Order: sequence, then structure tokens, then C-alpha cells
Amino acid sequence: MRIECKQVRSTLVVKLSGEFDMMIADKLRREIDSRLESKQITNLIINLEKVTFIDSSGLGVIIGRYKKISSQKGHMYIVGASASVEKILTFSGINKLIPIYKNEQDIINI
Amino acid sequence: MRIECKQVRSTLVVKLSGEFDMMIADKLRREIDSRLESKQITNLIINLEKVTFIDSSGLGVIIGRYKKISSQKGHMYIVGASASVEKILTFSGINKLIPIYKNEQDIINI
Amino acid sequence: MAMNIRNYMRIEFPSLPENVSFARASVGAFAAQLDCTLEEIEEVKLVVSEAVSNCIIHAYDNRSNEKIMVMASIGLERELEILVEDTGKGIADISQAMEPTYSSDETRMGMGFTFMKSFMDNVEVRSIVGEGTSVTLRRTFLYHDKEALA
Amino acid sequence: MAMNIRNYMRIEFPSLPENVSFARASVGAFAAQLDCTLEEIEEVKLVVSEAVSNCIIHAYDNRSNEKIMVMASIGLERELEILVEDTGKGIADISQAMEPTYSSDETRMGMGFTFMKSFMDNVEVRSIVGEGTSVTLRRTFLYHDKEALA
Ligand SMILES: Nc1ncnc2c1ncn2[C@@H]1O[C@H](COP(=O)(O)OP(=O)(O)O)[C@@H](O)[C@H]1O
Ligand SMILES: Nc1ncnc2c1ncn2[C@@H]1O[C@H](COP(=O)(O)OP(=O)(O)O)[C@@H](O)[C@H]1O
Repeated sequence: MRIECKQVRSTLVVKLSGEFDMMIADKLRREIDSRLESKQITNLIINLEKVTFIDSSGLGVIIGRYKKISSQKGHMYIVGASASVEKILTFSGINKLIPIYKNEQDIINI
Repeated sequence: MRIECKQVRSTLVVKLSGEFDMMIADKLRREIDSRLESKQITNLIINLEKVTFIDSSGLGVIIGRYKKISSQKGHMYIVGASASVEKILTFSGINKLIPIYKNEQDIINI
Repeated sequence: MAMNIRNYMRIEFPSLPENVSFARASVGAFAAQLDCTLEEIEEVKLVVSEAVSNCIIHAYDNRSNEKIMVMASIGLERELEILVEDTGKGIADISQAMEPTYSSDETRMGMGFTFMKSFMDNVEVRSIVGEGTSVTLRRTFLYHDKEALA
Repeated sequence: MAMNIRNYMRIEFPSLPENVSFARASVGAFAAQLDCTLEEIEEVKLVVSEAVSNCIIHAYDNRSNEKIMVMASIGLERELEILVEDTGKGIADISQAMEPTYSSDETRMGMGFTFMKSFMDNVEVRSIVGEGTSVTLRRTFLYHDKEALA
């Protein structure tokens, strides 16, 4: 699992690759939270394009960041989920809280 | 592992897919040998394009068929081996006995 | 629930986070013998991931030098049975633990057992506090159309 | 040859031909923790395939209801140790068995041990006739350039 972060104005874009399970969950939580605190970030985009697997440990990190972001009146988006990952997102109900887009461009276009 | 056979004049073309290990070795040996006996076949082409793995059980079937074919003055060719499969073919020395081509067309063109 | 076993495997490994991935890949490779769809294999990997993560996080409170055992069996009628066993702290109230969204850890979603129940036909939990927990997951795979026609 | 073990796993399964694929996939998934190249993983899968096939074909004469055990350990210095064990007929002359192209079965190539020796740093065979055989395969993976530079 690899984590790549970039900041675009007030938005943090986090691109993950590999399997998103408990092995990476803590690290990702710390990585995102430290950036949310130290920088002027209000919005978060999680790019799952290269994620091949997600379980409830991965979902937990996403939900936790959503709570933080939305308590600060920011917006959060998920992009690029494969069919199998999107199935799990939908199953968990996360898609009712966090909008899911095909790619980053689609968010900018709305 | 799947085995597909077709006959083109006096040549039997056997196309394999999946992992080529002891699980399939016996079945393939019987399949080829019964066709070599019952039909007017002198040459054999083994297409490994869709083979993702080969071990010495797989190599054994190839060598065994080569002995049969060449004792009957026929020709045998291997086509489509991926880099990792070709590495094992070369390592075993099979490539010194049986010519290896990129695809079936290349054999016809020689 | 008795089944005629066609094949089985048993794996054992320490409670390290990286072994969650190993365990689901290993059970996934075994379950591939059922000739099921890739989507079904993904579901099997998910439930193994949940059950094994629970051993590490809950049973062993993230200690990494404890032992986890996973057994899987395939029956003659395309049944898959997976057993995940730890010798950790155990579960006092199993029915509460299995409720959707219940978690004893506030950073977690409490969706593990819900996934297991949703993607398997049957989930059985046995636990003795202070001794450990075993989770048995069962699912019978339907025959694909092309096989049914054959 | 003592190594500091970072992680290990142990698998057990009956001597069915379909378990050769399971065994190499399982060890391959475990060895992936070494962060080695895909080519190196393929080599590990090959040697496991050879050693496990030998248990089924030679140790158990293709009987399918016998037991095979595979253990793998990863050391702190990127060592991989794989142990494949059967309780089959054993090998009377180990050095003859390990010679390239020697096989007790005329339909086979006698290349199994040659592959094991070529793709691993070290191969150790212990055997007692009538009791069984254990094959230990060891390899230390080099650090990739990018890591060496980091
Ligand atoms: N192997 C186990 N050992 C001890 N407690 C467990 C185990 N598995 C589950 N539990 C308990 O059951 C609860 C619910 O589990 P689960 O549905 O997987 O959600 P989560 O892992 O998100 O908490 C856990 O919070 C924990 O208290
Ligand atoms: N686990 C085993 N139990 C008994 N005999 C074995 C075992 N492994 C290897 N052998 C013996 O060693 C010989 C050489 O093995 P190998 O190099 O793998 O070639 P092959 O499998 O093609 O015969 C075998 O033919 C067999 O006689």
C-alpha cells in the first residue's frame, strides 16, 4: 500500500494504491490528520483508483476523516473506486455520506 | 488450466491457459498422445501464450511429447511463452531441442 | 451442517498486521478450487480479512507475538467452511458484538460481523472470556449456469 | 544459519494435486512481505511447486489422503526459509536424488532439485526411509537499489 498526498489550494488529495486494510489504516489516519491540522485544508479527496481491496478497517479511516472534515464545514469526496471497492463502499452506506466520483476532474466540473 | 486442441493438416496445435503443473500434466499427456495415435499427425505446436506458470511437471510433458514426435520424424514448436515461462524453458535447456517462436504466424513464415 | 470434505487446509501465523493480507490471499487461493467467480473470491477474502483483523485488534489488543489459526474446508457440494481461531481475551456478550455498528473500539465501524453475515450463509461464534474465540464462516456456492447446463 | 525471525507461517494440507497451486500461491503471498520483485516471487513459487509436487508424486506415490506441511519464515535481514515436510517413503540415496536429471520416475525430468538449488541459496534435505523427508530452502534477498539509496 502506498500513500501519496498533494495539496491543491484548500484541498488535500490523497492517492492510495494497493490493499487498504488495518496494515495501512493507522498510518493513513496519522498522515491525513497531521496535514489537516498543520495546513489550511478544508476539503479532502480520497483517490482509490489503484486500491485493489478495502475492508472495514479502511472504511473506518474514511468515515473518521469524514466526521472531522464535515465538523469543520469542509467537503469530502471519493474518486476512482473500482467496481469491487465501490460495492463495499455502497454496502457500508458510505456513499450516502460521501459523494463518489469517477475521477478528480468530475469534482472540479460540478 | 484449460486445454484447447485444433488440427491444421498434419499439425496438432495445443493451446494451454493457466498454470501448467502436475495438476494438468497427466491429463495433457493423455490428451495429446491419444490424438497423436489416432490421427494423421506428424507435427506439434504447443501454444503457451496464456500460461502464467510452468514447473518441471509441465516441462516433463513437453519433453516427453518432443521425444515421441521426433522419433516419428515430426517437428515440434513452442509459441507465445511469456518472459517468465521462457526463462524456465531456457533454464531447462528445452529451447535447445524445441524452437521457440513468438506466435504461430512466425512458424508458418519460416 | 455435516459436509463431506473434499479438501482442507490449515494455516497458522503470528498476530502481525501484515498477516491479514497473507491470510486472505491464502484462503482466496484455496477457495479458487471451488471454481467460483472472482467476485465471490473477493467476498471470501473480505470476510477472512475481517475475522483475522478482529483477532489482532480485539482478541490480542494489537500484540504481535500471539498465534492465529485459520482452517478452510471444501465440501463435495461446493460448500466452503472457514474457521478463524484465536486464544485471546474472548467476547463476553456475543450477540451484542454481532450487532451492526457495535464496536468496543470507538475508532472502528463495528461492521466486521455485518460483512461476515452478509457475504456468508452462516456465521457461528464461540468464545470463552480469557481463553479465546472461534468464528466459523460457511457458504455454499451455486453452480454457474454454464456448469448447470453441461 | 541462525536467523532472527520477523514473521512465520505454517500450512498443512492433504496430498491432492490441486494443493500444489494452493501451496505456491500461499508461500508467494507470504514472501511478498519481503518486498522483492515479481520475478523473485515467481522463483519462490517455482521451488515450492517442485518440493510439494515431490511429496505427492514420490513420497506418497500419488495417494491423496496424506499430509504435507509447509513452513516459511522471514528473517530481519530479508532471509526467507521454507521447509516442506512429508511423512512418506523417504529417500535412500539423497545425493543421487539431488543430481541433475536423476529421477526414479522415467516420465519425469529429474529437474526438481536442480531448480531448487538454482533459485535458492541453499537446499538441505533430511530423510529417513519409511518415515519421511524434509526439504529446507533458504534464500536471502538483496536490497533493491532504490532502498539502498533511501
Ligand atoms: N476475535 C475477537 N476477540 C475478542 N473480541 C472480538 C473478536 N472479534 C470481535 N470482537 C468484539 O466484537 C466487536 C464487533 O466486531 P466487528 O463487528 O468486527 O466490529 P469492529 O472490529 O469494527 O469493532 C468488536 O468491537 C470486539 O469487541
Ligand atoms: N519428498 C520426497 N520423497 C521421496 N522421494 C523424493 C522426494 N523428493 C524427491 N525424491 C526423489 O528424488 C528424485 C529427484 O527429484 P527431483 O529432482 O525433484 O526430480 P523428479 O521429481 O523429476 O523426479 C525423485 O525422482 C525421487 O526419487
